[in-house]
Amino acid sequence: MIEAPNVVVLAIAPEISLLVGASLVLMVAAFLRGRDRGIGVLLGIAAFAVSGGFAIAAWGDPPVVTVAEALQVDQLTQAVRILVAGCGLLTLLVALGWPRMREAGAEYAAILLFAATGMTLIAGSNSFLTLFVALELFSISLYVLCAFDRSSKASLESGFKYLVLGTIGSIILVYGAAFLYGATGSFQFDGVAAGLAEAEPGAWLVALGVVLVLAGLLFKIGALPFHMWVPDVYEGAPTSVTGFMAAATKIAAFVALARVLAEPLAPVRDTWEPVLVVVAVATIVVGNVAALVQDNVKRMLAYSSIAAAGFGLIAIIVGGEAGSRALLFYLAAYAPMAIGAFAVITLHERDHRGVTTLESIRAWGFERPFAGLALVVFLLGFAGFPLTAGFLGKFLVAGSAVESGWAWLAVVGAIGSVIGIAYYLRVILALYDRSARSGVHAAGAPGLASVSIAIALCLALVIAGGALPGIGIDWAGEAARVLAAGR
Amino acid sequence: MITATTLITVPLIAGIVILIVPFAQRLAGYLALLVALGMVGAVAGFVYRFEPMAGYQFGDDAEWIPQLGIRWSVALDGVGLALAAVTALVVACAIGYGLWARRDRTHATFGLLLITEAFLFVVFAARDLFVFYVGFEGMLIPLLVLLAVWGGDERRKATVQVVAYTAFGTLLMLVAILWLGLTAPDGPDFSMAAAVGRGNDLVFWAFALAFAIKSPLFPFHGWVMPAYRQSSPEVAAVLSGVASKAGGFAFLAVLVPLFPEQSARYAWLFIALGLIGFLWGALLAFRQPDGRGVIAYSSIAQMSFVVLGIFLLNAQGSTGATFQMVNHALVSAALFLLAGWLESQAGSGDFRRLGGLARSRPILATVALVLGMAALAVPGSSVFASEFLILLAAFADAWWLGTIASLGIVLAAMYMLRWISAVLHEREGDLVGQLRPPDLRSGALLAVLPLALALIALSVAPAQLTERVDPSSQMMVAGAFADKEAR
Amino acid sequence: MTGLVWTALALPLAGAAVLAVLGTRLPARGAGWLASLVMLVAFVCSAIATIMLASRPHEERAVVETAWTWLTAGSFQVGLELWFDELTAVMLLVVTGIGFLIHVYSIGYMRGDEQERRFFAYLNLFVFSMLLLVVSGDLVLLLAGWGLVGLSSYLLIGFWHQKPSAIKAAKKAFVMNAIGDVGLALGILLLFIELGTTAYTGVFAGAGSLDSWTATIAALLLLVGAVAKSAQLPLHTWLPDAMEGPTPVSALIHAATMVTAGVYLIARMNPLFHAAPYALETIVVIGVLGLLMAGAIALVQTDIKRIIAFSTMSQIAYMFVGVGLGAYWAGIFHLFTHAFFKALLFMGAGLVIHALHGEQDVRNMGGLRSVMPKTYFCMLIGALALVGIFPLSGGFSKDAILASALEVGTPLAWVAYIGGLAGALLTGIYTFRLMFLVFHRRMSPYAEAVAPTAVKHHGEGPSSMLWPVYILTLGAAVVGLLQVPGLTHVFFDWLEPIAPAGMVEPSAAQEWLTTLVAVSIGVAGIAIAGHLYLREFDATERMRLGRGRLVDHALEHRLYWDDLYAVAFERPAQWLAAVLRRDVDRPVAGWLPTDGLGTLTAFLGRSVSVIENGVVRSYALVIALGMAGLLLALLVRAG
Amino acid sequence: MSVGLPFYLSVSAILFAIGLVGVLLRRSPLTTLLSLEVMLNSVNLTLVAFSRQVGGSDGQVFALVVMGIAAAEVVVGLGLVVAMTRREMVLDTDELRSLSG
Repeated sequence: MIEAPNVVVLAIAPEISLLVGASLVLMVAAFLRGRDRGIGVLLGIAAFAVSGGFAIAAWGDPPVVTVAEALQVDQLTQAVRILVAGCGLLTLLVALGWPRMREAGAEYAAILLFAATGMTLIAGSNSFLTLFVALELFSISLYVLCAFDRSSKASLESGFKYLVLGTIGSIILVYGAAFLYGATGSFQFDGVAAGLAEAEPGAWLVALGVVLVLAGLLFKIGALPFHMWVPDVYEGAPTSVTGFMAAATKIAAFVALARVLAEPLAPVRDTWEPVLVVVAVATIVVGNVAALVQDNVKRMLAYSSIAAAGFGLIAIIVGGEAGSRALLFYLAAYAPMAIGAFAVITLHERDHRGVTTLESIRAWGFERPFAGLALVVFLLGFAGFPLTAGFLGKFLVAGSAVESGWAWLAVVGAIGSVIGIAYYLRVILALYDRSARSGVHAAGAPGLASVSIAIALCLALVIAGGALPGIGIDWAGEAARVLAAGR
Repeated sequence: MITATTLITVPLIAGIVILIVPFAQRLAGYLALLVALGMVGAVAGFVYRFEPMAGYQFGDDAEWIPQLGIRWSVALDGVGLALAAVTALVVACAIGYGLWARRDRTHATFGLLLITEAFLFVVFAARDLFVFYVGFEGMLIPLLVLLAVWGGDERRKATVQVVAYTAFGTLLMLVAILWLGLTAPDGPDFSMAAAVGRGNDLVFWAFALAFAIKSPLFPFHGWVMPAYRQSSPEVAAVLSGVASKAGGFAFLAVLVPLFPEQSARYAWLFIALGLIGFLWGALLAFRQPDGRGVIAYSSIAQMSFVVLGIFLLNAQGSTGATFQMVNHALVSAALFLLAGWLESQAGSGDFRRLGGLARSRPILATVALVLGMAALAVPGSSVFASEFLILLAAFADAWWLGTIASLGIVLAAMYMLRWISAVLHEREGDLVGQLRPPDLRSGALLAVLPLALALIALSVAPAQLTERVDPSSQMMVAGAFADKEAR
Repeated sequence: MTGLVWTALALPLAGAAVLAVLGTRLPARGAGWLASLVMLVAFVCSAIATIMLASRPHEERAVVETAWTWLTAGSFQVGLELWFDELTAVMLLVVTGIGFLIHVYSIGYMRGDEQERRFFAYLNLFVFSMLLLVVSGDLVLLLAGWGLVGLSSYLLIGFWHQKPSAIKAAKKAFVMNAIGDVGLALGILLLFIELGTTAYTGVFAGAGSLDSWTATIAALLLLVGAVAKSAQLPLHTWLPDAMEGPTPVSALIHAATMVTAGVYLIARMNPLFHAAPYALETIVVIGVLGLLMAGAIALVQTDIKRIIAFSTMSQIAYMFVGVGLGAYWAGIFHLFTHAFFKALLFMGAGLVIHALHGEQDVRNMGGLRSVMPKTYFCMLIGALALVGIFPLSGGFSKDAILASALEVGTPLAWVAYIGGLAGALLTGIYTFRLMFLVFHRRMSPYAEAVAPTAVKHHGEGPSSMLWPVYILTLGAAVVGLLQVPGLTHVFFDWLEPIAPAGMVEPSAAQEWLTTLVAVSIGVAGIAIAGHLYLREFDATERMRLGRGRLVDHALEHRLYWDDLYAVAFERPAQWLAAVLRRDVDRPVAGWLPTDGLGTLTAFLGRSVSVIENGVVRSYALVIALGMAGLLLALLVRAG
Repeated sequence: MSVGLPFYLSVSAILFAIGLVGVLLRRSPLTTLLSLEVMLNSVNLTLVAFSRQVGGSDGQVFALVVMGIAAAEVVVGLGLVVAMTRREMVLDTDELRSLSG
């Protein structure tokens, strides 16, 4: 007699809506074949909205472990669901401004929905199996999305590179999971934790497993020394996808890392903590320093996102309630800034019909005051400038570090931010370079309204997160309690 | 009811609106001027309603980020009000000058100036460390953009220097603020009141460094020359006139009250630096080749003198320092506007190419003389009154201190006389002969005149200011003074 | 009564403001008349106020009134305080009275100058500053007036600002006075710290309670201010250069009023100086040295105004001796008479310069007696008064000072007495050297070419210039009669209350004796001058005093004070500033090597991104190496 | 001779190394994909070996899942290679360097 796995359907309603949405989009695309006129994308937006709606409605519900104990649906999962749905929604709005969406919008939307499903699942995974499957779900979707612009060699190149390197990352992760399985006899997080608690310290299987799992996850968040793919992929991928990766992938991967460290790997903190400290410092330094010399704005933002990952790692190291809350807020704050910044770059690419570099962006801020100002706000947010969500994020992270005796890490982060100000300023200065003439102005291209809406939404979120962050901090705090309790 | 919050929000919102909404260029300028004048009116109302003995007034205190113990806590005492008042005046004059000079991209210039004003008000009114940081850091970016976009030929380098010095200082201060706020005994509390006396030496130095750079105090003045020389006149006026006062104000209103023990212990160091800077700046001003150089180094000298006055930790020192800041704000703002006017009309600020401008330009001669005489603290002027107070405080502290400091006053006479005669007197410079600059009239005159008139008014009855400031400034140094006495 | 004084104080300020604001909208001629009218009203106010003061009983003659609080901080408080007593009244009358005459004189003197309005604005501003100085009842306020007279002096010396020499002189005067201001300020600070107040009432009351060291230091610091303002040793070098200003300015500021402020200060602060005997002795020493030195230098000067300037310095040194000996009344009396005859001499010199189209070198004059008889007569009266010939004013006052030295009788007083008499000899020589060179002997070619035609066309000067000279001539002749030894006591009686500790008063016999000796010496001096300079000689010839080249050289170079200051202060300061600017400031302030840091971070950034070579295989290698590194690190830790 | 866990693990490690070296050395995209498959299979071997050691079927299930995912990955990878060929890009991973720095 086979026992049917226990599935609480309502608890996984957000994922179901994403998947149903994806299927619907694909069907519509199949039936309407070329006459889709954005219906697919609109459906995708609706799917994200419904998914996010379910998650919001379920906010505060007691945690559930479901789908044969593969998933934990708790506040943390809900938070990621909401965030990812928001990111997806905004990304689709931005993507509408991309000419290629007229022919392939439905496919784009469907793959994006799949990727988002993977991201929400990874946040709720309760075993390494789920973790791996979810990771691959969104990774493979992203490989496709990166290469989505088949007309662009850069896009194809970035997709291929991401595929090769990402697969190596996944293999490392799963290899590590295998070793942990060997050491503890379980893939379930609680089982691993129990096994590790009993394992003799310094056992090589454990060490191997921990390092490999860590490496696999660090790869996804783009931390040193596994960051190599980030600049190339961010640069080559279609800009809306880059924004989505910078925002949503980071959220999913960081939450997965945090959960893995807080639940299965909590007993071996001594093993991974020094590793993470070194990685965090190196990531902050290298990310910031390398960003300083970039002329391609997307590439510069890629390096800056590496640096941001390093900053997030500080919060991971600090851990506990304060650290986790800071991490979640930081990620949530980062998302609208990243999507918004890349949305502005989408606009500029259209205006300029080419790559966004410090050269091509000259004086563009005067042509498009709103977009220019929005970019300035997003960049200031990245830099951690007061009254932006990014500042509060950094404030919370540094605060948690200072509070729990990691003040020197906060100082490292602060120094990194000084360098950060320098390269963000380079962009701002180019944007408002009076000595240059922008000259390019492609007014009124279709789909731009949706981009502007997306930018406005991001702007509102960034400012609200900086000026009135109370609700956000509360939410982050509630979600973070899951991680803090995992100890 | 007009409160400190109104004072902050009105220019902030107005600045953003002017920045974004595509008004006609002139309209944007006049709107900005109107708002700036409105702020002058509002501050004048405060001055009228101010009760010197009643401590902090016109305040607001509301929950902002309760999770972190951060409150929107703003209020003005005598010291803050004095500086807020002079800020309103200087910004209005700077905008007026910009209007006259027909600065291009009016929206951005004046919008950013108003935003700067708002953040300056935040600094002067903050009763919460977080709020204070927001203002302190917040004013930096608009000023940087103004410098970087509308600056002179070497604006890029100047911007980098300003960023390198100031950003570094403020970010370390942020870490210190975090420490103070998060380690409060009854949960996180960022109010200044809760931070009194809790800081250790490290935190003290982090604050002190940030303020020393901003002031600028010797030897942290490396960024001053490039910034003051490359900025457009109205920005230089705001930068040296009021933005630098944020540093001096912070010494008096934040550092000394919050760290009474350390302030008393290390007062000797600040006194020494102040003294050296006072003489240093004066000596260097004496050899500068152009007007901006003289004003810049005299600013360094004056602000060093202010710091000296503050760290004498007695009533005359602190009141004198506040008064001196007000005076210097008026003087240096007016001188920078005048220097800018000269450069625009005569093509250069180089002393070798100017001269003889007094001839048939009676208004220019009169205004320049009044300002020059105020700057060199001719007895009877308001600058004299404030310097006398600081000198009195220094003399009371140690007779030799007062005696050495008095040397700087003689030097001030020397460099200001050099400036006056190099511009107004002696033989006509070649540029004056070629370009035949007109007399100081209309817009430019209206921009400079209020500052000069304010100086004259303060000379007639300086007690009108000191009576309002004195109780507050005494309160600020009371703790440190007691500590010093006990030592 | 105080209302009148306030009015007298406010009027010149208002006049200056009106002239400054209206500027060129005012007719050029109107400015002078407006300014003069203001001065006349101020004088009338002062005079009435003085009469009202005189009608009061003695003990009610010091009137204090506060208009508003000027400055406060902590326990420190300064009021805009008026102090009106006998001494103030004298100063008020001198400043407004002589000031009025010089204003009128200036109308003629400045005619045709395109910047006439500015001149009168400055002149009125000066009068306001000077009045503020004398009526203030608080040391800080006095310092304000002190500084403002320095400012107006600067403005007026540099009035012809196209002339680099004028601007240089103006700056020099300002800086030297700024040094004095600082000294005065430090003295005031010390007094405040010791006494807790800077108001005269408090200072006078507390001065006696100061210990003698504090009192001496405070008094010496005040003396620094007095010395600088009054162009006494060693801060005197600005005065001769100040002659670059228009002549009325020299008459008003650098003869009659401002330069005597130091004497006023000492007299005013007599309770403090009384508590500081060493300071008083210092004043006497400075005075004696100064009067001899200035007199000697005056012997060889060739610029008519500079001769008078050194004479001024010398006469003020007499006043210093007077106040230093405790004969405050005598010092002020000499101040009073000096104001008349020195202003007269300057104005006469102004007439001469006017007639010679701006020529100031006495070698280019000569024989003007016949061309300008009125001027000659007036200046002769002035010169005789200066030398102290009985019964002209200067004699009474100077002899009062010297007689006081007799009365005091200490060794220092004897030195002062003898020095003063020697000074009288010098005074006789240089004064009449001036008179003889300018008015007697044969006309120089230049004078011959210019003067007769000029006078023929314009007369000796417009009546606005001549009438003030006549009035001053009258004054210089008669004001000494206020205090004739044994006969009239007006001045002494009037001023007696200002010194609570009493003043030195010589007996009539001492005075008459001194007068006898001094007049003889003065006449001897005139005779020597006549012997030396009445004979004809070539104008290009160097005007030697004696045979010693060294002495000549030294005197012509004013005993090298300027060179000393240049070597000791000016050049080192310039050098220091230059070195700081060129070599030191950058390394000190640029401790944050932004360029270097920028290059460094850029270099690091490039090196870091070098491994981002785009080749997937190398990326994989880095990942593999990174993993291996992590494993190795763990193994090392574990092992 | 009994073949124990260490043997399986060693073989799997060798396989992993072979795959890695393949990725590091070969420049053909197809071979790179192939090498990745080898690495994945080394992981599978480890999983199965541990599964036997630990008991239960979790590890074997995981291995099956890995195979499925590997298949998906290869599909995407090959699709990319086809697309690149269509764009007439040189099929040499070292030539994919337009994105660098």
